[in-house]
Amino acid sequence: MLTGEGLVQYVAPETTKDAVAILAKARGSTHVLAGGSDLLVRMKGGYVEPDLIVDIKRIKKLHEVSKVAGGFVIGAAVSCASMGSNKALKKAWPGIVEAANLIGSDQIQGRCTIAGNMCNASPAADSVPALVAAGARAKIAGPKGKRAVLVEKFATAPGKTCLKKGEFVERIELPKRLAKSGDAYLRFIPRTEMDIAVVSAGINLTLDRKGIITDARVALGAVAPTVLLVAPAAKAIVGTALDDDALEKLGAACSNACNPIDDKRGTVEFRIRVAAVLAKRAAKLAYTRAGGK
Amino acid sequence: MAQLVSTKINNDPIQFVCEPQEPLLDALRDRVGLTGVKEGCGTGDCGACSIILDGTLVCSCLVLGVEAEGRAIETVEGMADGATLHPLQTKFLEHAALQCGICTPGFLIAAKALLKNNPAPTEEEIRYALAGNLCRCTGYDKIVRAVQDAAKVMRKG
Amino acid sequence: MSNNTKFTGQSFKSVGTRPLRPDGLDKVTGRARYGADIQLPGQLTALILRSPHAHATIKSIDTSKAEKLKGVKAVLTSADLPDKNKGDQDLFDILDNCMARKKVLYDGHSVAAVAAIDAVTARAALKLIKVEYAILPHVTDVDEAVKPKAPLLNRKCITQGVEPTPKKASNVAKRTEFGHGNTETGFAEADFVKERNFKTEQTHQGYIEPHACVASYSPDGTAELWVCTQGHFVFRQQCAALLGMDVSKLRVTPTEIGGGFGGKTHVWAEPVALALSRKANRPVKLVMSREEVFRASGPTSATSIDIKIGITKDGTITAGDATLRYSNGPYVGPWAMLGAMTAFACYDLKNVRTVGYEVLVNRPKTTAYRAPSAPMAAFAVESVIDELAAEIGMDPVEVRIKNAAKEGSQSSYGPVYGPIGIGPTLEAAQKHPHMSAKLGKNQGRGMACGFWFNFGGQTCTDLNIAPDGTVTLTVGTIDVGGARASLSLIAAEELGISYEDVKAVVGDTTSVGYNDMTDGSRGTFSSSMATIIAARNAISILKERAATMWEIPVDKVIWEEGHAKATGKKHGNLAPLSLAEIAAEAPNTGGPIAGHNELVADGAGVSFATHICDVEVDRETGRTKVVRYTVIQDAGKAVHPTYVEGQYQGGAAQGIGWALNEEYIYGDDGRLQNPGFLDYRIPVCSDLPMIDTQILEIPNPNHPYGVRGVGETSIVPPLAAVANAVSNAAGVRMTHVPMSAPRILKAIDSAQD
Amino acid sequence: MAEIKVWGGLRPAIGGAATLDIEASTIRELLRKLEEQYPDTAPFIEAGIAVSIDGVIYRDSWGQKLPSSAEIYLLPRIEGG
Repeated sequence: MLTGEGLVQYVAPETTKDAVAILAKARGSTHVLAGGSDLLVRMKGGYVEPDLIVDIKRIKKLHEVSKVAGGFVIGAAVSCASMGSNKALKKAWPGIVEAANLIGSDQIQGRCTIAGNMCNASPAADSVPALVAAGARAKIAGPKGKRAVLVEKFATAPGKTCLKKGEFVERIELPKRLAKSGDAYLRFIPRTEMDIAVVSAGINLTLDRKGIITDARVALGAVAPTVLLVAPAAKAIVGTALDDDALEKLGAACSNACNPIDDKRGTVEFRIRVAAVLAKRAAKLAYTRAGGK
Repeated sequence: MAQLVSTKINNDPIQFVCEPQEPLLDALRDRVGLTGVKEGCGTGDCGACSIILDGTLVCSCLVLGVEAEGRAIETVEGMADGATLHPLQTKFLEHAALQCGICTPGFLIAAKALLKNNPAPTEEEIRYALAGNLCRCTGYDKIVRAVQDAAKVMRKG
Repeated sequence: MSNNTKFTGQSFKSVGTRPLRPDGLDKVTGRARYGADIQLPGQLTALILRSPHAHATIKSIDTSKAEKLKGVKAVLTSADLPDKNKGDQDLFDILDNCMARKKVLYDGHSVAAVAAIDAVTARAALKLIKVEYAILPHVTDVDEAVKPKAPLLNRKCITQGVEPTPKKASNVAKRTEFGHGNTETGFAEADFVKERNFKTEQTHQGYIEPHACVASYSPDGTAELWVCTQGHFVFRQQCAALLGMDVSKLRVTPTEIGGGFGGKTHVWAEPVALALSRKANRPVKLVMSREEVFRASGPTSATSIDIKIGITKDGTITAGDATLRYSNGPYVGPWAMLGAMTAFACYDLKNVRTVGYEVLVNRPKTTAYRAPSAPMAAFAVESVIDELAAEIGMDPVEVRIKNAAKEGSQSSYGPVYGPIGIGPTLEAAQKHPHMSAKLGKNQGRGMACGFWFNFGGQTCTDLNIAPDGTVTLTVGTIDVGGARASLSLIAAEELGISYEDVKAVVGDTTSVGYNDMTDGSRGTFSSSMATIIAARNAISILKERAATMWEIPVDKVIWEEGHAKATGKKHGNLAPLSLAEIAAEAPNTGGPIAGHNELVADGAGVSFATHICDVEVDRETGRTKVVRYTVIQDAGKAVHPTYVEGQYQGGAAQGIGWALNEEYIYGDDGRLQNPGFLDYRIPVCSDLPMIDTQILEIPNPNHPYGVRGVGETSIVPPLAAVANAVSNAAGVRMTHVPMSAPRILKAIDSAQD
Repeated sequence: MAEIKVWGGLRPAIGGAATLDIEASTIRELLRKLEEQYPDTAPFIEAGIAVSIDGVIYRDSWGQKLPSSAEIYLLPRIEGG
């Protein structure tokens, strides 16, 4: 074949070490395959023409969800469907699991992963605002060893990540779950299923015994080039029992933080406005989940 | 470089050769000859190419053929037991849950996966479980009814 | 099912029952063969290179590098498909759409094609074709395109239908007008007059099976084509004409069709596949990708419609006026005309005028989509009628009943109506429990009516009786919705045998005479007429054979319940002969027994429907959910009621998608932004409720069993029914379809200002 | 025979009138005489004219008889989907 397309290589290493070695040596267009639900779509459209595909699903360790020191570790090859069937994870982080389970159909759920969702670096990725709100970290393996990056720092621009040559995401780490905490993720899509978020909000919060919010993280999706962590929005509800006034301030802070574009999925005006609506609704849900009344 | 892939398809040992970038959908249709697996979009949005891969419902257009090495695949061609149709197939016929029929293999496979995990789904659960399968002819009404009826029959064993 | 008028006096044994469809088993087991499932030995894979520009002159195409690529067997440009039909504008437009000549006219317009040993090679070859374009200004919006300074698609386009003939070219290809009476007088008599502009966005039929064909052209000048199509005879004519072939030398075999809805009524890529096969001297398979389907096939018009309706306090519509601008893509079609004809067709109006403008824009060629053009016009008219009903404080159903057309009314498009079903569907809606069910918070109810013509056309059918008494029915109309089952029922009915003893097949172009395509809801209507006559012809032969067997005069033989019976004192004691017994004796009574018929099945009955819809609107996000939906439609006679319901439900679902989410979105660059099922959002299963149906039977006097077409009308009312429901829920009139969340929020805001 | 009504779009081709006076016993004769008397109607006939006889639309049956008392209406030939 004169095209080079016939020379595409596929490898499925069985250890992280092998994967890193292959990636470090690779030349040309190299792509890590986890769930494949983004990569194969881009290949079909001709936007990506890989010379090398590195399938990390044969690395056994990456299929595990484990509980470590109060937190959770989710391997990069764990499908969103299997996250949904993990009861402990769902109990601790219902918002993250719901967000993961919103990605695509049951068919997609059987394949897609939150690590892949994050690596795709789309501002509209469903699981990312929930992960950012949770304070999750990505554990990256590379030729120089391992490093951890907060999820909000992982994507640098639409389609761009902080991954360096030879690196790949091995797992996602969720922090220790404190008592009286809750999280929630909501998105707006035109249909009931099968859509990309037009705008979305993820909120994680912790209450004291009286139901006052002591800590909160608010993240918005699809309103800026990358998922936003909105500190002023968190500030608006910390120290409150999520009264109407706090909710209004939360909504306003969210709308203020938005820097969206008009595109086929929504307008600037719509996104700014509905970001506030979703943030308020997600906050109420998270508050209830944290045991607030 | 083309690779040899060994799989179990509908309980038969099947080997095929495919290019690394080739979707499993193309391999099943063009290399194995299982054209009951349909392509409506090639991007995971229509579900016509649904198969069950090692027990998990997936779109075969979003799986590489080479990934199927050592794995078990179920397609619509393997649903009936000889001349005896699967209850879902029977109920799709009885309820006229198909018109043009291009989406039917995908719906049958997705419904089979659903009923395996949830033998008594509500109407809403059926609708959400089948949301990854597009049908443009029926308005879904008769499909949902067929799945409800099949579930009833299957529960009775 | 209810039968509101007395029927033709016939009682049926098979017609009206609900047996399993003959193609069903193959479809649930994966055996059914669709366009892309055909494989021929030595087959090549073809791909088409498409324009990335909305409007550009093709300065040059260099295919030399692609031709040299190993594994490439043919590269094609418009030079390989020269215009063989000089002067036939329709054929030229189809040819130019299949392969652009001097200019590309829309994003996705095909400019070259390759056939290679596999898809990988074909894709590589496409990249090696160098096309030099000179980009021209473009226009995609229908209202922008009619402005005097809009970029011109065709410098020779002089508006037809205008006196005197305009001297300047424009994007308005044609003007048409319908109506009667005097609208000025009518508006003067009105107590209330409402005037509004409505817009609808372009939608696609959205069939799940992309266009696919396999072409095999022999050096002896004959060729075969396997293709998913709504009309293989039409495809044969068009392909033969475009390739300069003798029609009889092209055999077209229709595969199962994975949906069409009007989008598979004319050729898109089939002539290209044939020309590639001719050039490569190998069979060629050409399958469009989903992206190609959206960019370069199918869509219906985007529209802008001005409506003015006058009404008296007591609810009499005094006049209706509509100006309809429909986008046609780059080539003129009948789309605004159909909108103009159907807009007011539900009503008995003294004064009515509709004017349609066919507008050329840089979008793909507009094609028929289920009751083409009627849904948009109904959206506009039914919305204003709802508003006027509210204004005079009258129930919306009551207003419509008061103005509904009936037998003897002059239709808004001209002729008087025979017996029709608009009144009965409205009365059924009024009585329907849905109409009086309680609504929840943020919910609204809407209802609307719709009309479609239906038509017949050329039809040819063969009915062959096998030696064992079973029957093969060969029809030439493509089965898109269960027609094989319905036609088998009809053959069984006429012959007096059981449904299981009839096998209906769709014959290829060599096995039965010419048939028009399955469109205009004509498949079951026309082929059933031909089937009935063919069966009656076979019966007269069966009677002759029985007479021969009995050695009695044929006029003493009658046909009853599948048997020849001898009559009269002399022969009445002869035991009846079954069809099977007569068939078994055929070799000795004159040979094979068959019935045949060819006809023009004119006289299709017009069809009406009334839909009721409940929605819930989230006032904070603009999100709409359809919570209940009911379809009431006149079928004439429902041959297979389950498949009639299926047509009603499917049409309603397509209409709901159109009303809420489906639209072509173009960027400023004139390129289609959403050519995929992810962002071209057809309804998914969880978007819809069950769709209730009620079949009325107001028999069509021009069909032996009273059959009308049923396939199309069901898509006409939903845009309006959903819009009326949303408007009632949101408290503001919606005038732009689809009613996406941003549009609904904006409307709610502007109402509060 | 009764007057023949025509749709708005055809009127410019017959001098603006809404009705025609043509003696014809079949659709074929009617369309032949229409073209003879009004040459501007030729492109319309080529594109397809349907004839409604008492509300029943005939698109192709040119042999159809035109009863003297019938309402005759000329329409463009239409397409479906």
